This record gives sequence, structure tokens and C-alpha cells, in this order.
Amino acid sequence: MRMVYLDNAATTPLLPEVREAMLPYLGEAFGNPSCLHDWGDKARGAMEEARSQVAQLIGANAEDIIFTGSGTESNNFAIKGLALAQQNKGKHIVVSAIEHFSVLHSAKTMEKLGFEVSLVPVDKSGVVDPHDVEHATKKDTILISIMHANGEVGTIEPIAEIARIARKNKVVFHTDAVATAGTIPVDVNELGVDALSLSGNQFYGPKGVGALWVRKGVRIMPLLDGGVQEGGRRAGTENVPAIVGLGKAAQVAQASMPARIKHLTQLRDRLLTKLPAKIDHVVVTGHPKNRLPGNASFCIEFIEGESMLMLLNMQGVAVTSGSACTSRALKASHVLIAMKLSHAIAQGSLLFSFGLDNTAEDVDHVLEVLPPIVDRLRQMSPLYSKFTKQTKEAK
Amino acid sequence: MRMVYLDNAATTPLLPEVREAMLPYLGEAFGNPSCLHDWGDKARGAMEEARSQVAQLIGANAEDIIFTGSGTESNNFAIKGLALAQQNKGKHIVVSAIEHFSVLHSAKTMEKLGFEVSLVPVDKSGVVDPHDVEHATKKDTILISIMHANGEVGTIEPIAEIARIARKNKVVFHTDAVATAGTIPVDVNELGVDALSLSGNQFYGPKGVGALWVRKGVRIMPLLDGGVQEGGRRAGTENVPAIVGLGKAAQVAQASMPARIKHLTQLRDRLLTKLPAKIDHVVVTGHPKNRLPGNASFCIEFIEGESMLMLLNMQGVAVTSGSACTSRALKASHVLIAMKLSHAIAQGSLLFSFGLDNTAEDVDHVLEVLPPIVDRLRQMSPLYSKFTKQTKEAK
Amino acid sequence: MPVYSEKVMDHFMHPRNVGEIENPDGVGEVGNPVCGDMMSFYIKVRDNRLADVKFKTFGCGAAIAVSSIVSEMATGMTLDEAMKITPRLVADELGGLPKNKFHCSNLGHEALQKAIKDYRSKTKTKGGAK
Amino acid sequence: MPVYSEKVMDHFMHPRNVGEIENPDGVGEVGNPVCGDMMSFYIKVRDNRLADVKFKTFGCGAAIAVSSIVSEMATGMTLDEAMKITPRLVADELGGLPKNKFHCSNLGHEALQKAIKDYRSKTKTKGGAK
Ligand SMILES: Cc1ncc(COP(=O)(O)O)c(C=O)c1O
Ligand SMILES: Cc1ncc(COP(=O)(O)O)c(C=O)c1O
Repeated sequence: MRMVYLDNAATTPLLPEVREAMLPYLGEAFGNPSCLHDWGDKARGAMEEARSQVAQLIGANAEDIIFTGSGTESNNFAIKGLALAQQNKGKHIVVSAIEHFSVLHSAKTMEKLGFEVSLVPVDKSGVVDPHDVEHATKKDTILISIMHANGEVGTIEPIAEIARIARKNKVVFHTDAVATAGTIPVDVNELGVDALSLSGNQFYGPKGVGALWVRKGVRIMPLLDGGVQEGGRRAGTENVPAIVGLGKAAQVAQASMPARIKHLTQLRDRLLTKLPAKIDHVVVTGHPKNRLPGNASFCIEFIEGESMLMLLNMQGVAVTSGSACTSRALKASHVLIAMKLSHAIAQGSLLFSFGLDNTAEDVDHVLEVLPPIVDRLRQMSPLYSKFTKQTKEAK
Repeated sequence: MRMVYLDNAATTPLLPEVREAMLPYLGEAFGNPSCLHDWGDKARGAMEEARSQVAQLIGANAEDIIFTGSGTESNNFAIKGLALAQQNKGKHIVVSAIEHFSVLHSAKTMEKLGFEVSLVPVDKSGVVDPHDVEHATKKDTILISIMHANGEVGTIEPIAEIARIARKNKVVFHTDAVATAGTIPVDVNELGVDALSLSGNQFYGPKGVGALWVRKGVRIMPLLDGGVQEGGRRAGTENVPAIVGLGKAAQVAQASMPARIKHLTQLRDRLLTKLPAKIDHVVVTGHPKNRLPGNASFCIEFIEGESMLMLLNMQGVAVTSGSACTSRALKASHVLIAMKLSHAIAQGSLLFSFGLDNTAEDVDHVLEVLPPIVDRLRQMSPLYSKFTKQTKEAK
Repeated sequence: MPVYSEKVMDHFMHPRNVGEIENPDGVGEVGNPVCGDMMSFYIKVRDNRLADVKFKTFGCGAAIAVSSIVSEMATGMTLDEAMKITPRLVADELGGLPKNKFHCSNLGHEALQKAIKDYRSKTKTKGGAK
Repeated sequence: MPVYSEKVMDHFMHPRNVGEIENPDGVGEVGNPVCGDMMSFYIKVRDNRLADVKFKTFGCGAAIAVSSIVSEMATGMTLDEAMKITPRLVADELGGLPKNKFHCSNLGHEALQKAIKDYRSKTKTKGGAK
């Protein structure tokens, strides 16, 4: 059976050269970078090289990069650590309604600790209006966090504009760049942000490692207390092999970014245009133009995501859905709901996220196997039979 | 040059079979365990097998194991998460004075959030007296955390006795077993604890992964908010290769524990008895009997740790020191100070921690190269010249 | 894939009794798109027994498998027997359901009961069972 | 190893002027074991110049290298010149010191100054320079 992995938004495979770079640190070079002997030196040297590589990817200084254990940790660290460090100035936090749960739920935790949180809405394409951010910003606002791009619908946000508003109001501005860093150009100074999260497993680097960049001079409280690793800002024995892998992945991503973007955009656009031509009642979600190069996301009306996903998996196609049943939290994607899609439509979400290994044939495979699956589920769907009856009656 | 790694308390090398077990998950089996397709299934299956392996190592149920990113994260999660979850019952926390900084500094953070923290002292061997814990426990005590063994001086604490006190007082009891799990027998029910931290890189597993076991029914607040991974208790894409490695390391540790303990104890005792015979004015630190099998820790009087460590490194010997200069925090080890050693003596600490690859020849190498180093530094030491002058005068 | 039993997978892949009944004796609809599962059950009654049970379901694999097995279990039962089908019975018959699927997706018995009640309320007004 | 420059390593491995001076003209002791570094400097003065400088140091690699280079820099200097040796000068001469070593370990100039002051206070009471 043809196996087609189209879930690169969930996680990407390791590049062979990234794995190669990691292997010595899973072998003889196993030292702890905090240690003052040759083993420690070797590990520390490799870690600092990786720090430079990650810094370069985002146009930052190496010393301002803090390695973490995941994109989620970076976001928790940013929201909680920045808010706690600025709380003498105020207790109000602004985030968008479509942030990743690691931002949204961190903000909720801060609410429990006495902070106030405002959610900024998005339009039908998932775009945050900078004016809404300005509107939400108050005298005691100390932190704004808006994601660079949403991994689920692919929409890229106007971060530089929002950053200007934050700067004008002297508010610390964090962006979750987990879906963008290593995928599209990210430059902390062009974006004008104060803090930025990224994650290795989103751009062919390892799992178990992320980074938070914090602009020099911006204060942050540690999330993980303990030893003096990472300049006292993130304790714990460093995950050296993963950090080395992240550095290598950053270096490769930077070098090959234009070619990657071109390749992914072609695949994405092929599916975005051909799928609605093959299947009726399909909604393309996310922004039509300002979207991640590998993201093709849809809602297929009248049917539910998990059942599509299971039948696609039987055909060797791996995708994801923001439907209630797949989320385990048993709620439809908060992103689609924030974009004003009805629950019924949001339940039919399907996200195809392309990666470097995908080809046009993969797209064509989807175009071949998906329509019968949709037909089959629609034949079972009470929503579809109601719709067809109504349509008939209307005629 | 003979290279002798004697810093296994800082981190251990990966066992080849652990690396082998990890490799598929750094390759084709790169899926995200949350995903509902074959790639996700494969990753999830491997992760759940690892969970069982870790659970078996500590006599626990697999569903009560929460994977984390490090021992430090496990300890932060335990102290902060357990305290916050029990705060309706009180706000008092009891920890020992020799806990790892990931416990001590987490407790300090809770102090900032309005909790009260009591430090229980230790005796000259680093042992916590259960009566002192009982004494420190008050009506509003909600959490006691005492480490199973101290990695720096090797002392093993009377956890089962302390657990009885905690249970009698209905206080949640956490133990930091980072230095013991995978090294000596650890059974959560025999110990009678409610929560237990462990870390992969302490027993030939990978860096970047730890676990927190929490007894069923004991409430804990997440430290990392976000997705519903780990039953909603620890968000973030799971570090599958590291988790698989941790599981394998746990399995191997369990199977070979008696042989390992025997081997390490021989090496340790060889150094513990021979070093003081070769060098005058050496203090053995830690408990003479109840100590970790691979831990031989000393203070060499009149000289400072970092300079010894550097000269040992020139001879291919990797060790660590709890002295101010090596800790980068520029303070003498809080553990040695809590054991009532003077600062001058504490500065001369040297920790030799043996691992599976070490041999009796490694011990003999240390016994050969260390005495001239000590001589040389003592010749430079104003403390030593004062001491010799005083001794002469006394005669 | 969700951790579904073989039986769930079988009923999901090969659902029994999918469809509608023309002029049904009773119809029951449950669920809503917020929860993610909706089921419509259609029944034909003969001699106080379920002579035919059909369904349409919008939902995940569990919801589809539940609908299918409920239709299969119920066919041939007396109405009173059918009214006694519980979520537990359904889940057991399917060889178990994942915890998070138990409540939201395990609505088949409810839809069936609604259809039976619909039938009963109609026959009451008409004044007599078929 | 700590991130020490080659020069630091050289002076740590081959420290110059280690020892004490019998009947020194001045002695300076600084530091304490809490901080982790202690230095004793001994000086011989001829014609208002440091004819001999020796030291003993308890401390880390940086402390030993600092002591060594200060003794080397100072030897031959006039007392006034030697009093002008600053921590910055010492660190520069060593090709830099790690940040966390700058303050605690960079005490050599202090010990030397103390020894010079000791000498000066003694000569004052004796009423005249050597
Ligand atoms: C935008 C965004 N932020 C944060 C995360 C969390 O990353 P992780 O699961 O690697 O911790 C994700 C994950 O996909 C994401 O898409
Ligand atoms: C007793 C103890 N607890 C916690 C830790 C922290 O572990 P890690 O640095 O792997 O996070 C250590 C590290 O050596 C330790 O010895």
C-alpha cells in the first residue's frame, strides 16, 4: 500500500543529517555540559554551537536563546515567566482566541493567580486585526502574545504591525513561532518582538527540544527552578543530543528555505485547488494567501473528521482533524469556532500538512481515495440526508 | 592517556542496547503519539511499553507514571504541582536542607507565592532524622519532600520511616529518587510515598527525559499547560525516542541491578578505604554504610576542588566537586555546609562516582595520580602552610 | 487510530443496517454537532417486536460502530427488551470502548429508545399496537 | 574545564613565584574560604621597587593564575606603579577571565596592595624607606 504521511504539522521526521549530527552525543560524547572536564567541555562546545545555529535562524544573539524541552514548554515559560516578571507594572495579558493551548491554558493558569486575560478575536480567515489588539491593550497590560502562524489553518498573522502597537504601549510582546521558525523566514528584529518560541520537531529536528528567545534586557522568571543551566533561566541537565539536532536542523532549514517553500507551496496549492473541484460542499479554512506553505486545511461538510481520518488511514494516508472526537478534549477545534464556523462544519475538519518528502503523486493519491470515503460517510450521515431532502424540496 | 570517567553522578553514558532501542524512533517511527494514524499508533505503542517498563522498575502502575523532560522538571512539577493542588488544606511545605536545588528552589518559588517552607536539618553523615520531620510537621503542612539519596555525598535517607510520619499526619509525601531509581531497589509501596521523581540520564538512559510517579488519587496541578498529553497532566509533544530509551534503561537496570550494585560497591569501597591511607587530612563525606553503591566522596583539606579537578582532568580523570568555583553559583556545596563541615573543608570536596564501565584499575589510577596533585596544591596553599607551622609549634 | 476493539473496527468498517425506513413506525434522533455525534434511528414494529431497525449517524468511528451494533442487537427484540439496552451492554457487546468515547458516542440506546417512545406515543394516539 | 584562556591555563599549570619570603618586607592576606579563594602575598622591597614577590593561594584555577600573573607583573615595579594594578589590568593580561570568576578570584591586586601597605606602615613606624 502506498503510505502517504501528510501530518507534518503534528511532527516532522528527522533529517538524516540531523540524526547523524546527534549520534555522537548518544554515544561517546555523553558528557554533562555543566561539568568541568573533557567530557563536559565537549558537550558544552556542541551545545553552544547549536545555540549559535538557532540564533542565526531567527536573526538573534546566541546568548539570548534559552533551550527548553518543547514548544509547549517555551510557551508556558514565556506566558508565565514574562507575566510574573512584569507583574509590578500590571496584571493584564492579551492573547488571541486561536493561540495554541500551551499559550491559552498558560494564560488561564495566570488568571487563577490573579491576572486578567483578554482574548482578541480573529476574522473568518483566522487573521488577528492589529486594531483589536490595540483596543484590548490597557494601562496595566504587561504582556501580549500572538502566534506567528496557526498550525491548524495555516494563517500567518501580522506580527510586525502588532509589535509596533506593543512597543508604542511599552508592553512585552511574545510570539509563538512554533509553526513558522524553520519553515518560513523568521527574524526577531524584523518582527520586532521581545520573545519568541520555537520547536525542533516542527522542522525536521528532534522531539524533546525547543527554544525560547528573550530579548536582552527583558526580564523573565524561570519556569524550571534548580541548577544554573541556561544562565539560571532554565534548570536541568541539558538534552545535548536533541539540542545538537535542533542546531543542525536550524542550519539546514536556513540554507534550504527558499527551495522548501517552493516545493511545499506547489503541493499545497495543488490540493487546495483540486480537492474542492472533486468534492462538493468543501470549505477551505484559513487565509487564502497568507498561509503556511505546507498547509492545506478544509472542512468537509455533513461528516465528521475522525471517521474520515480512520478511513484515510486504511488507505495509507496520515492526516489530522480538529474534530471533537479526535481532540480527546471532546470539543471541536477552538480555532475553527473562533473563525465563526458552525460546530457541524468544524467537526468535518481535515488538515493536510505537507513535508519535504511529499510529491505531487501524494496529492493525487488523496484526490483519488478521499472522494469515495466522503461519499460513503455522507450516505450514512443524517445531516447529509436532511440537506439533500431540503435541496430537493427547494427545487 | 588513560581516560577515566568517574562522574556518573553527573550523567551516565547510554547503554548500547538503549541506543539501539531508540534508533527506530529517530528514524522511520517518528510519529506523534497523539495522532490517530499508523505513525501515531506506532509511537504511542512504544511509549506505553516504556511506561510499563518504568512502572515495573519502581513497583508502580503504568497509568500513574507521567513522563517529563528531566529530573529537575519532575521535582518542579512535584513541589509546585502538589502544593498548588493541596493548598485548600494548608500552605506549609517541609523539605530537607540537602535536597537538590530543583526541590529547594521550587520550594523557594512557592514561598514567593505565599507558602511557608521549613528546612529539616541533617546530621554529620547527611541523614535526616524522621523525628525532625515529625517535629517540623504542623496542622497546615500539605507536602513533605525528602530525597531518597543525595547524589553528592551518597547518603540514603530513611524514607519508609518518614513516609509513616507523613501518612500518620495525612500529608502528601514526595521523594526525589533521581539518584536511586535504576541504581538501587526502589519500590513506591515499600517506601510508602505518594510521589516519586526519577531521571533517565542517571542510569544509562537518555538525557531529556524523566518521570514523575503520582499515586492514584493524589491531586497534582500541571506545570506545563497545553494539550492533553500524559492524561492532561503534562502537555507537549512527547519525546518518544527518549521515553523509549528510558523504558529500556529501566528494564535493563531492573534485570542487572544486583550485579551492578556488587560491582560498584567494590570499586567504591576500594577508593573509600585506600584514598585516606594515601593522603593525609582527608574527610570521607556521607554515611559510612548507607550510601549509594557508586559514590565515593571526600573533602581534601587545605586545597580547593576546582584546581584539583582541573589537574585530575589533565591526567584523564573526570570527577566533580561541590566547591564554589565548580558550581558556578560560587558557593560551597549547601549539602556539605548542612552537614556542618566548615567552608574551608567544604571547598576541597571531590566526588568520585563510579559507573558500569569502571574497573579496579581506574581506582588505582586515581590513587596514583591524585596524591602528587594534592601535594602540589598544598605546597601553594596558605592554609596548609599555616597548618604545618601550627603543628610544628605545637610539637 | 483510536484504541478501538476489533469488533468496533468491524462495525465501523462494515456497519449493519445503515439507511432510513420509508414510512417508519418510529423515529428517534439524538446528539448534536457540538458534541460531535448525531444519530437517527428508524424502526418498523411487528407484533410488538422490532422487525427492522435502520440508522444514520454523523460521528466518529465509535458512534458509527455503536449505531450499528445497537441496530443489530435490537432487531428481533420485543420493545420492552429493546428498552433495556444500556450503554454498558452496548460497550460490552463491542468489546469495550475507549474511556473518552463512552459518553458522547455511546448514544445508540438513547436513539433507539426515542424511536420506540415515538412509536408508542403514536400508537397510543391511534389507540392500539400494531 | 572552565572556559579559561591559554594564558590562564599556562599560569595555573606553571605558576610563577609560588612560595613565601623569609623575613618579608610586607605581607598581604585577602579572601576567605566562604568565597573560596584566599591569597597571601609576600614582598621584598629595594629602592622603592618590588625586588621579589611571592605568593601562596588557596583557590580555583583562576585564583592561582591571577596570583601568578600579579606576582610577575609587579616584580620590578615601583611601589606606586604596583599600587595601580587593577583587576581589569590583571584580567586583560591573562587574556580575559570567565565572568563568574572576575570578582571572587581576581583578588591578586588586593593582596599585593595590602602587602605594600603593610610594608609602608612598618617603614613609617621605623621612620624611613629601605
Ligand atoms: C503554534 C504551535 N504552538 C505550540 C505547539 C506545541 O508544540 P509541542 O507540542 O512540540 O510542545 C504547537 C504544536 O503543534 C503549535 O503548532
Ligand atoms: C538527587 C537529584 N535530584 C535531581 C537532579 C536533577 O536532575 P537533572 O539535572 O537531570 O534534571 C539530580 C541531578 O543530578 C539529582 O542528583
